[in-house]
This record gives sequence, structure tokens and C-alpha cells, in this order.
Amino acid sequence: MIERVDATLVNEIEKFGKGGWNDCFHCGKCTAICPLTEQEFLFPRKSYNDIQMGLKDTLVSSFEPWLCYYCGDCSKKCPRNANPGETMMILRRYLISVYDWTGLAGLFYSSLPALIFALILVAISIIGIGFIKQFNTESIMDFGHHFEKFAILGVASLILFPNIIRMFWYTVIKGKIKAPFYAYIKGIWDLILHMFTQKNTLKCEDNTFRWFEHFIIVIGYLLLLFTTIFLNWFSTENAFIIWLGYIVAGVIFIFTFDFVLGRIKKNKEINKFSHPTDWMFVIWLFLLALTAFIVRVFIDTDLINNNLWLYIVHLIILAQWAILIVPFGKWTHFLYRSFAIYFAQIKKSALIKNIAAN
Amino acid sequence: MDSIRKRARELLEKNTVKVVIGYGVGSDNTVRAIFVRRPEGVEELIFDETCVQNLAVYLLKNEIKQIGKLCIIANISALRTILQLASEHQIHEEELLCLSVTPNGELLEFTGFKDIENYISSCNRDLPDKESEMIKKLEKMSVDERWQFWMNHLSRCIKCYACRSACPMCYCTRCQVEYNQPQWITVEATLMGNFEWQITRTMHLAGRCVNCGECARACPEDIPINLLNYKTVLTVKEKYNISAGTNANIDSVMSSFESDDKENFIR
Amino acid sequence: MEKPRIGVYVCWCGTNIAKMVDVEAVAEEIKNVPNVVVSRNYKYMCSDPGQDMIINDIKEFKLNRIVVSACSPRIHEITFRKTLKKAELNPYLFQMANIREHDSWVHTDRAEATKKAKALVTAAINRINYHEPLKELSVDINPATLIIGGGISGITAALEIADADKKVYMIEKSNKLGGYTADIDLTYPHLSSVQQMLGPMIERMKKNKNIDLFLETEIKEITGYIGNFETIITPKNDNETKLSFGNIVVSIGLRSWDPSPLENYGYGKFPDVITSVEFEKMLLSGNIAKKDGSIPKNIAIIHCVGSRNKNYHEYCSRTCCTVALKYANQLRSAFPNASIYELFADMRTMSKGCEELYTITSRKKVVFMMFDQENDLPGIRKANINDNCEMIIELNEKRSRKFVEVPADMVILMVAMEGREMVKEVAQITGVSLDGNKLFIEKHPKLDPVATTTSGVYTVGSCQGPKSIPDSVSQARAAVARILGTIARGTAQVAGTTAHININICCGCQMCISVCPYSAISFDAEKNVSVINEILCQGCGTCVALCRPNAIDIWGCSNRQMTAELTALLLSD
Amino acid sequence: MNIENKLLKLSSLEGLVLKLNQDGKQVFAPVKKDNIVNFAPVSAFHEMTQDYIVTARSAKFVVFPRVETILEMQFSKDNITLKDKDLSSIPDAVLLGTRPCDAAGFKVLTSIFEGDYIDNIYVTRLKKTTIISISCNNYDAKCFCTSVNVHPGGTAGSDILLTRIDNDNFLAEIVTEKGKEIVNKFDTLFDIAPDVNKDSLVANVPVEFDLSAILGKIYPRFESDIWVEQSLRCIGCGTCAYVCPTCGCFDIQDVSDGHNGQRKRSWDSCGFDLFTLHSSGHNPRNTQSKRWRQRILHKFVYVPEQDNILGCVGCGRCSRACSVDMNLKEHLINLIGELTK
Amino acid sequence: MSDFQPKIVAFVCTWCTYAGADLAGTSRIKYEPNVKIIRFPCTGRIDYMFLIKAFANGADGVIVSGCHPNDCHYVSGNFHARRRWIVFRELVDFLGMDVNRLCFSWVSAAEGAQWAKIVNSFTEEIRQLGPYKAYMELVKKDKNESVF
Repeated sequence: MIERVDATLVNEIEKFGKGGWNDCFHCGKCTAICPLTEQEFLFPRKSYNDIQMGLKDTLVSSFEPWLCYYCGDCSKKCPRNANPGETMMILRRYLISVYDWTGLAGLFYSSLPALIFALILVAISIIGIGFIKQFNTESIMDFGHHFEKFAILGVASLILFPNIIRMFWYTVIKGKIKAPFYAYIKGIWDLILHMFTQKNTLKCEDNTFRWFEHFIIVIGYLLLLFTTIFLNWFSTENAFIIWLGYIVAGVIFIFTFDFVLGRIKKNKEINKFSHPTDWMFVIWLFLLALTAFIVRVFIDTDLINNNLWLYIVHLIILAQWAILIVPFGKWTHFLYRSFAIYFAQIKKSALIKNIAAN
Repeated sequence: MDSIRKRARELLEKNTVKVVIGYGVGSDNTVRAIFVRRPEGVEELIFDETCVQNLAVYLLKNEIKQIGKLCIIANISALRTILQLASEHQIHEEELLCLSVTPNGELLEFTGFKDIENYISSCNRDLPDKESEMIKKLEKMSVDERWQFWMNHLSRCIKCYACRSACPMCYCTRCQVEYNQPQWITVEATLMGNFEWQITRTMHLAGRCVNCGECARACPEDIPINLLNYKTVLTVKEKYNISAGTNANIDSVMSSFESDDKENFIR
Repeated sequence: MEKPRIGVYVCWCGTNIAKMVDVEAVAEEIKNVPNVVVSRNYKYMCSDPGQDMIINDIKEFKLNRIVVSACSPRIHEITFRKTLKKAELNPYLFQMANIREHDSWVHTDRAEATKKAKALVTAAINRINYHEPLKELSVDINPATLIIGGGISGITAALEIADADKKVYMIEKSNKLGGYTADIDLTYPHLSSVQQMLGPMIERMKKNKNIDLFLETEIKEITGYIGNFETIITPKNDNETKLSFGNIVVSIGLRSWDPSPLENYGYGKFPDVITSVEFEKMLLSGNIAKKDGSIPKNIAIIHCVGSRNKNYHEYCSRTCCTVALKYANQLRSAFPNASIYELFADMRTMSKGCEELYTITSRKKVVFMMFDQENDLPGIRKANINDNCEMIIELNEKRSRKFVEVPADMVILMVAMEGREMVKEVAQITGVSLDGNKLFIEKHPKLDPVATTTSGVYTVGSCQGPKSIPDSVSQARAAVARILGTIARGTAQVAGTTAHININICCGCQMCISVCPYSAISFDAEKNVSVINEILCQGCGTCVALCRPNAIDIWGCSNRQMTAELTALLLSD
Repeated sequence: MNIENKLLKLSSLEGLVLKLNQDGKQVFAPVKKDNIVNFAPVSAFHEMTQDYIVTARSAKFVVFPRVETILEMQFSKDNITLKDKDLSSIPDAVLLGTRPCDAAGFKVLTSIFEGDYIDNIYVTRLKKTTIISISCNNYDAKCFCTSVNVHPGGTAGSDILLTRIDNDNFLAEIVTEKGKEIVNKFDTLFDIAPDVNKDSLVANVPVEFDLSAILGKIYPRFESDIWVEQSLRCIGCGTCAYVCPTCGCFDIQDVSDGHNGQRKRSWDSCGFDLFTLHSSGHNPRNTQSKRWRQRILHKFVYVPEQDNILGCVGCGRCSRACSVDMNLKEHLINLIGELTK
Repeated sequence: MSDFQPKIVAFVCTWCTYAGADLAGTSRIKYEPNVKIIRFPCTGRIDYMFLIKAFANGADGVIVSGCHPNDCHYVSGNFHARRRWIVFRELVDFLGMDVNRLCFSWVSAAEGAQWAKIVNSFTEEIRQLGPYKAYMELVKKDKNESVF
């Protein structure tokens, strides 16, 4: 099928970050040295080509950007320092905005004031709820607990799940991938494995420590979620659960602090270009863990009643995290990456099938 | 016949020409060239189909030129020879006066080369049948047969060069055979010497031979060397559509060219 | 002619010859050929020690003939002739046998190659017995110069010669100077204005007293030879003038190729498909617009139109890639938010500053797409209504290996350069030959690209091959340096290998006169013989092979020499 | 010695030819090829033709070949070695079927080649050649032997003269020692002489002109216009000299390819304009009339004066071979007409 | 027949074919060693007598090659040569010589490979034809025949 070249697409993508598509002259070095490219999934040069030529359909139905784990080698070696690593990051942001059916992701990514306004809005609404609850600790904490459950459930069902379907529709359906049914089953194991272990990061050289940090954070975050929601960390008496909460929050707090530090020092390729949403994602996670830790401390030291403002702050951060960052922010890469690997397996078996066919 | 004699007598009496070159009766009733200088001598002049010798061979002899203005009774071969010699700047219009007789016996007098050209263009210039038959026969032969045919004939050649002396176009002061630095053609009449001599003679006559047949008649050994010249006449006609002795002022075939001469053998 | 005493030198040429030819054996066997006095072999005959060896041998053994069997005479014949001159021996008593290019380099069997070398050397020896000492004729040089073609190279050459206070006649076919360069707006890579550069030069041309300018004039015929050329020209609405000059500079340049044969580009069918020349005119006029006057939103530039393609021109026209980049820059500055697409085959940005231009252009949001100009050219079709653009370019994009459509309101075709329509006549008139692509053939592609094999005639600028302005100008200056050198010397050597007639054999048939391409033979009426003008004769020898009584022979390639060489060559093995 | 007569049957003549061949002698006899009769080597009598007046070309080639290498040269590094003609390599030859005029011709050739300088190649060849002539029983318009003191039955120059008696017997007159040798060697083939009157068997050729009117009388007419008159139509082709039994002029040329070479002698003719061209470019006989005059004077004035033998034997070959019909007999008669005026 | 080494001589013009052969040399294109080159200023200079002399000296094949039409350094040398070749070839064919032993070609200064191709293919053709016996006999006769 013939695609329409569109020089204006670049202006659109520029909103998601300043990539190097003007400098790339297709020497192909980045693709050559990237450890994650495979025969069927060549990037980042091919993606550059699609951007430069403005092939919207190809871009949208490509899941190559998700296969990149941003080790930054390609940006280091690029002869025209067109930093392909960052461009892939920009493409991920762009794809997030494309998958999001509400369009808010695109809005938040492209305009910082809109993002700040949304954050303030959420904060005010939490404070409003506080007034409604006349700052009664039990009711607010109770509300916080329920809110957490509902938020996760709502975001998952209303935003995340449909976006995954859209991603599936863009990449597999529009990408005309006809795979045999068993490929879908076989792929699920890869989906889960990669979702929780981000195994591919290990393929990049001297990246094991960063993988470990990232892995701990993911596990920590899920545990924290689990403990706060299901084990009701804030209002439980069970010492084990309390200590568990402390440890998990502490761990997240320490590792995210290191991430924030990295981004401030800009010493590694990955940290050189931090988009506001990158900052937000790391800081909010850090604050979430910190505030949860302090709230628990205040509970144990009975300071909570006359320091309810602390819990409000925690709640605000929690709400902003749950309503803004998780559905529309960087958090979604957690889902999209794993699904992208899943769809990649499907595409690979589709290719093997029609090679065998003809 | 008598129209010629009458005209010749007038010319001689009025002294417009010094000598009339024509045909007369020779020994054992053969025909030979005669040179009439006195009016009463014209009675010996005859002209009929047996007068085949190409009298133009005498036009370039110093002794004859010194006599003065010539009148020549020319058959078609002689006329064509005159045109070809003119195109090679060997004779000039004012040196001679040509008389001829059309096949139906009517006397013709040409004022200049232009007249001769028009007359010649209307005449039939094809090769005599006997020779063209022979050429066709030879062309049908295989290469070896042809080689054998010529070797048998050329083995008789005694290199007396009568063919060269008889040919009106062979007027070179010093012929290539007389060269021995380098020895182009071997002196003795060995088979190779004769073969090389005939190639040189034919190549030198390419595009100049008016197929009068004198060379074959002059050869004491009756070798059909005129076939070679006639074949070249055919080649020149076929390839360049030029026949010798038809135009008094064009370059000869070998000293001119067309940028798109046709050939099928150059790789 | 005194008895020949021949010195034979077989060269090793390092290993080039020695590897395949047993040089010692050859030198050894040559010893017992008649008239050979000295027979040596040496590593590098063309080196100074090699040449000194010859000079010493000539003095010591009183040699009067030298045979060197080494490389091709086209390379070192001149060198060794100079050596003979140094040893006060006539340079024409010399012969080379080519046992490198024609023997050692092209054969694999050492025995065969050695046998062939012996044959070639024996042939050269047998031939040199008949060499005669020849005198080199020197011809005095008319200091004036004729320049054909008033383009940038022609103007540069004219000004350069005029500044050296020598006469220049400039012939220009059109009615204005500047040629193709005059229609250019900006130069690449620095985008500086051509008019500011060319204008003053043309002014200086007009005011310069040493330059006679003949516009709207065509050259009909040039007679004569180096140092003594003549021609009669008829400028428009002016009477005939006769010019005589010593050297000729051919700078007729090239013309842009008419792309209509390429149907898939639809030049002529679509109004807004224009050539680079037409676009240059737009730039000069200052307003870039479609035929209907509106501003184009999508502009495409297609490279290699008619170049690097067997069906049209196989050569690369060298400057159009960088010119296209220049256009992209100018378009971007004219229309900041237009979509500019550049369809190219290979981006060839060779000379100084051009790569930088390419980098700058790629940062100006110009979309570069690659196609195969040999067998998969893009095609242009009318866009349908909802495409909001004039035309659609269908392209098999090589880098992404995808079929894509490029929207375009205006398409600029970077057309090839090709020989001018009257290049054949100019070649015939000046006696210079053209190659298969109708470009002038230079004397030596590497060592002598400005001169031609016809001495006194120089081809400069793109008529010798597509070139940018700086290259053309430097070629023009190179040619002028050579010409001023010849003028300064005042005389030029003309080879002594000319024909000569033995008048007591010539029978005045004048066939040689009609054959001679240089009309060097004239007819002496009262002696009734042909006469050869030695200076006009270039030594082609056509008259020699034609003359039936062998009245004409040619120095340096006489019948005796060639038959001697032939017999020795064939009888030796 | 005095002439001895013998009888030679036709059958024994055939035997003689075979025996001569076996004896290693090369037998030449007139052979007809493409209806031209010339001498050619024959191995048997039947190859020889009988119906001819004279052969087209004379038999002089046996003793004076058209082209002959008389000297060989060898060039080496710095000297030249010369090698004379190996006379022993010349084969014995027998000329059968020559006419009395041919035989008389050899006498004239001998006067040239054994004049002031003895050409031993010619002498060896002549010595090794036996001439068995057959007298004429027929003649044609071009013959005028009787006018130049040559008789159709004359024995001058022949070793053996055969005269046909009837169609299977010949009268054999043994003239010279060489003839005697042949007869002794093959005496079984010869029988005792028949008594016949030879003159009745021989053709009688009418005398066309009075030789004495020419001898010694041409010289004063050296400058006369008769020579131009007669020779205008002559194209100088030299055929007359090539076919003439008494013409002995030759040209010598060296041919070499740088390594080895030969000195070649070949027939030449005073008819060629190149014959007397000096290297300076001057040519004493630059017109055809002078060359024609030289041909007549050499045969009828110079040879008789030097060797008191007439240079022409009246065989008429030159008139037959001439393509422009320069008939010698007619010219001589015409000349006498002029001389007596 | 394959071990027969034909003797072939090539008459070439110095501006085009000789330069082409040089180019074949510089580009190290290998070809048969049987062809030996004689340099002439122009094909116009090549007299048909050289071809006859070549055969008389024992050549088995002759190549004559020069500039393409319109490429001649002397403007019209090759045109005149072509005229002679056409007439000469017809004549010697008529005389019974084997014209397959004559190879006429145009080879420009840039066609090194073309020259090698012509040399190889012509050498192979002559190798199939074998030595030129007919002309050899002619030559042998010429050397030692005493003529009667």
C-alpha cells in the first residue's frame, strides 16, 4: 500500500521533545551497535526515516520504540550526534499520546501549563474533599483508602485497558499482522516475564546495576500498592505488615532518590534530556513513598490527628499519581513495553508463518 | 563508315587536328590502330563492331602528343577512358577531339567532356555477358576451388607486364613493381609474385577501370585477368554506386569517402 | 647513410617486465642480430642513470641508432628523444618496443612472453636500420589567441591573456556574454551573487583594448596549424573579417538537457514541473511562484534527471546535487513553512564547503528521500481533488524500501548537462575528437586535461566534461598559462615526421590532394606534380598508402621501415 | 662431321622418349594447354601435340630461364658469404619438337652468351641440352624463315633433325656429336637411312623479301620518320622479346630480407621504356619509335656486324604474340620500300 | 589442433587501438600472446600491400584496427581505410584467399577490454582454421622454384 509523505508530521512530534531527525543522515551506525535490534525489528534508523518522511501510519503501527531500553550507546556513537536514544524516547511519548483515546496524554506531554493546571486541580479537589469531611482523620483516611481502590480500578478499566486495545488495534490490526492463534497464547508468558523483570535491559552492556535499581523499584512499588490497599497498611495493627510497609517505602524512597540524583547530575546518556514528565514521574514516586512512610510514622507516634495536613499532602500526591501520572504519564510505559514485546512475538511468528507459506 | 572518313578528311584538310587515330585493316584481316596524318590516308579508316581495341591508350604517349591536336575515333570504352583520364588531370579538353559512332551508325562529334558525359550516361555500361557469367560461376565456387582456378591460370604468367602496357589507366612513370626498396612484389614470375602483382594491379585500378578488356587481350598467355578488374567494378558499383569514366571532374573512388559507407565485417 | 651501429636496451621496469619476460635472455640473444653493437638490460631505463647509460654508450661506442624495449612509446618516447638530443644524436634515430603494456602485463606464460619480446625487439632493430635523421621544424607563433565561447571560462581566459597584453579574439554565438553562468542567481556553497561576480568581468571585457569581441558569430572553418591559424568570420549585420591567430581556446560549455523524453516526469505536460534552469530564472527575477502565480506549499526537487542513466547520459553532471541543496536553502528562506522534499540518488557534495552546505540544509527540515536513478525512476501524476496539492510523486524510496507518495505543487528537475548542438561542427573545425558522450577528448586525462592532441588547441570548462565554476576558471587559467608560455617562446616545434614527394615519379593525378584532411598538398601546374607543405602536414600517411607509384613516402613511417619491421616480426620465431 | 641419315619409326620415337626419361634426362616437347602450344616437360610421347606451326613461346627458356638465381648471399653479424650457382644441379634436358628456326635461334643466343664474356651457366645448360628438331611441313602468313637464310628443313643448331616421311616414319639426320651419342646409346631404335628426297617432304616457304636490300643499308635511315610511322601503335609491352628465340637481354636484381638474399637474372626487353632509364632520369631511348628502331637494328645490323650471324630466324613469334599487330614481316617489307626510295 | 600456435600480426593506429591495447595492459587484462602489434600513425596509412606481405612472411591471420568513424585523430583517415578494406576484401575473396583470416575492427582508446576480446576470439578462430597452408605453399614455391 502507498503511504503519503507529510513534512508537517515533524512539527507535531517536536512537541514531545527535541529529537535529532534533522541531523540524521542515515549512516545506520545506531542500528548497527544497538544490542536490542533484531532482523525483523530494526531501529532507531528506520524510525528516523519514518519521522523525516512523515509516514504517520508506519510510525503509529510500529512498536519498535518500545523495544528500546534507552541505554544511550547509540547517542554516544552517532557521528552527527542526532541522539537517537532521545528520539526513541520522544517517539514513545508520541505513541503514548496516540494510544490514549482521551487525548489528555498528548495534551500533558506537549504543554507544561496544562499539566500544572491539572495537578493543581487535583490538589484543590482533594483539599475540597477534606473540607467536606471536616478534616476528620478517620473519614479522610477511610476515603483515601477507598479512593485508592477505586482510582486504580477506574483508571485501569477506563483508560489503561482501552488504550492497550487501541495499541493492539494500531500495531497488529492496522499493521496487518496475521499470526496463528497459538502465537497469542505462547506470547503471554513473555508478556508477564518482561513486565515484571524487564529482562531485555540486561542485554545492554554495563547496565546490570540500573536494571537492578529499576527492578527493585517496580517490585517495591507493587508491594507498596499491595500493602497499602489490600493489607490496609495505614490502619493495620499487624506488626509484620507495618514493618513490611516501612521497608518497601524505604527502599522505593532510596532508589528513586538515586534516580532523581542521576537526572540532576546528567552523567549518563539516559539522564541528559529530562522531559518534565520524566521529572514528575520520578519525583512523584519519591514523594509518594516518603509521605506514606511519614504518615505511617505519625500513625505509630499518634501525631496523625493533629497533623492531618500530612495525610492530605500524601493523599494529594496519591491522587495526582493515580489520576494523572498513571493513566497519562510515563507510568504507562510499564504496560506498553511488555505488550509491545508480546506483539513482537506475535509478529515474529506471523512472519515465520508466511515465510514458510511461500 | 564513310561519314567518318568524310569528317576526318575535313578535319585534316582544315588542319584542325594533326592526326586522326582510328581503326584500319591489319595483317590476316585483323583490325589494328592506324594514325592518319594526311587527308588521303582517311580511306583506310574503318569502324564496325570488331573495332574493340581501346585507342585511348595512345593519348598519353609523348610521341603521339607531340604531333599536336589529336582526333580519336572512340568506342564507348575509349570515351569512358577519356573521362576517367580527365578526372585524373591527365588530359585536357583542348588537347583532343572525339568522334564516335552510335550503334545505329550515326556519326557523333563531342565538343567537350560534358557532351561525352551525357552520351555515356545514356549508354549501357554493363559488363560483357561472357565475363559476368564467368564471375558468377566463380562466385559460386568454394574458396579453395577459386584459389585453385586462379593458381592454375596465374602459374602461366611470365610477368611480361603486357597487361600493364595495354591498360590506358596504367600511365604511372614508375610502377610499384619496379620498386626493390622495399621489394613489394617479387621480381620473378613465381606463383606468389604473379598473385601479388595481380592484386596490386587490380587494387590500383579499383574505381578507375572502365572494363575495356584490353588487359586480357594483351596477355600472351590468355589469363582472364580482366575478371579481377570486372569483379572490382561490380564491387565499386554495388558498394558506392560509382562507375568509372562517367564524370570528368569527381574524385576517384579510392580518394574520396562517404561517412556511412556500408559494410558488415568490421567488428 | 652511414652503416647503422645500434644500441639495444631492454628495461626491467622494476618487476613489471622482468616478472613475465626473461630480460637477460632477450638482451643476450639480441647480441647476434646484424648491426647491433651494444645490447644491455637495466632496471629502470627511464631513470636518470638509465638515460646517462645511453648517453655514455653513444659517445663510447659511437652508436648512431638506439632501440629501447620497455613501456609504451606513448609514455616515454619523448623522454628518450630528449636523451638522444642531449647526446647530440638526432632524436628520430630512435625506436621503442612495447614489451610491457603489450607483453608482460597481458600474458601469463613466461616462455611465450619472452619469445614475443624477442620478436618485438628484433622487429624494432630491423626497422631502425632504415631510420633517417629528421629535422624538427620550428614554427613562429602568432601572439593572438582565438577564444570560441564567451562563458565564464572564456571570459577568464580572455581577461588573463589581455592582462598579459596579448591580442584576444572572442567569438560568442549568442548575443550576451557569461554563457550558462550568467543565468545563475547565487553560487554554491557560499550563496554569493553571480551577477556581482560576473558583471565587472564583462565590463572589463568590453573596455579592454586587447579584446575584440564578436557576438552572435559562428565559426565556419579554421585553416592552418599551431602558431598560424586563420579563419574568416561573419558577425551578424557586419561584414566578413579575416582573423589570424596562434592558439585556440575552445570554451563552448554545455547546455541543459531537455527532460521531455522522460515521460514519467511529465515535463511539458504539467505546467509546474520546471527544470533547474527555469527555476534559476525565477530566483533571478525574485519571485518564486507557480505558473498560476500562487505560492507553492509543497516543493519537490528531483536529482539525476537524465544523468547517470544508460538511456540518456551515463556520466554524472557533477554540480546538480550541490545546486539542489542551494535551491532547498533558498526555498526554505523564501517559504519558512513550506514542505520541501528532495529526491536524490546519491548526494555528491565534493568540493570545498559543499558538505557543510548539505549539513546546514539537512537541519532546515528538508525531507531527503533516496531513489534508484538507473532502473526505478519516480513518476509524477496529477493529484486528485482531495489531495490539496497539484501533483503526486510516486516513489520507491530506497532507504525505507517503501512505496510512498510525495505531494508536490512545484517540481524542480535537476537536469543533466550535455554537449551543445553544434559541438560536432566545432570539433570538426578545430580537429579535436569527441568521445561517446560528445565531450572533447583531452590530451591526457590525468597529466594534461587542458590541452588536446591537436597542438595549439585547448579545451577548457565544461565542454571537456561537466564542471563547477571554480574548476572551469582554474582550467581557463591553466590553458592561458600554457598559451602565454608558447607565445613567450615565440616558436613551437612541429614533428619532423611529415610526408615528402619524389617529383620525378609523381604523374600529377592529384588523388593525394583530395585525400589530405589538412589540405597540406597543393598542385604545381607547370611541373605537373603535387607539392607538400611540410608544416601543414600532420603525418597521417593516408596519401602514402593511396599513391600508386609510391611517389610519396613519410619520414618516420616509411614503407621500407614498416616492411622491415613486419618481416622481422614474423620471421623471428 | 658430316651428317649421317637414319630412319626412326614413330613407335621407336615413342620408345626413345621413354628411354630418355628413364635415363634421367628431362624431355621438353610442345604441349597444348587452353589451346596454346608451349614447351613443357613430357614423360611420354602421346603428351606431345603434333599440329602446331611453332610454339607460342620459344624454347630459349631451357638454356636461358626466365628468372634464375645466379648468386646467393648470407648476411651474418659482420660478414657476408657468397655462394655461386651450383652448376652440377642443372639437369640434362632434351628438347624434342623444336623447329629449324628455333634451333637456328640457339646459334644467335650462343653468339651473345659466348661473346666477349663466357657465361658458363648458359654454356653448361647448352652443353647438357640435346636438341631434336622436327622440320616444318607447314607454315603460316607470319613465317618468313627463308627470307633470312633459314631453311624449314635446315639442320643448323639441331643435334638431330627429324623429317616426317609418312605418318609413322621419320628421316633422322644426325648432325652433331651429341646427336651421335644419343643414336649410339639407343641404336636399336634407329634403322638404316631410307632414301627419300627430303626437300619434297619439307614445306617450301616463299621468300618474302630480299635480305641483301636490308643488310648494311639501314644505317643511313637512322633518323628517318619511318620508325615513328611504324611504331605509333606499339604499346611497348615487351611480349615480342619474351617470345623471341634470339632475344637474350636480361636484368639483374638483388632480393634480400636482411638475413639472406639472392641475385636474380630475369628476361628484359628493349621495348620497355625503363630498359635504358639512367639513374639521373635521362633516357636515351625515351620514345617508342627509338625502341622499335633499336629492335630492328640490333637484329639486322649490330649482331650481324659483331658475330656475322643474322639476329632474326624468321619464326614470326613476335608478330603472332603482338596484341597491336606489329607484323615484323610487313614492317621489313615496308622498310625495304622506304630504303629503295 | 588445439596446440597450434597461430602467428598473427596486428596493424593498429597509434591514437586509438594502440592506446586501447595500452589500456588493456594497464588494467592487466590477459589475452593470447599470438598477436604482435605494429604501430601506424593512422589506419589510412595501412597499405593493403602490408597485409599481403604479412601473409607472404608466414602470418596465419592479420588484424587491422583503428579509430571508430568520426573519432579519427586525422579526421578522415579511417574513412579512406574502410573504403580500401571493402574493395580489398571482396577482391582477395574473389581470388580465393580465406577472408576469415582478416579481422578488421574499430577499437577506441577507452576500449581495452574490447581489444582483448577481439584478440582472444580472433586467435581462437585462427586456431580452428589452422595454419594458412595454401599461402605457405605459395611462399615455399617462391623461395626455391627455378622457373622454366
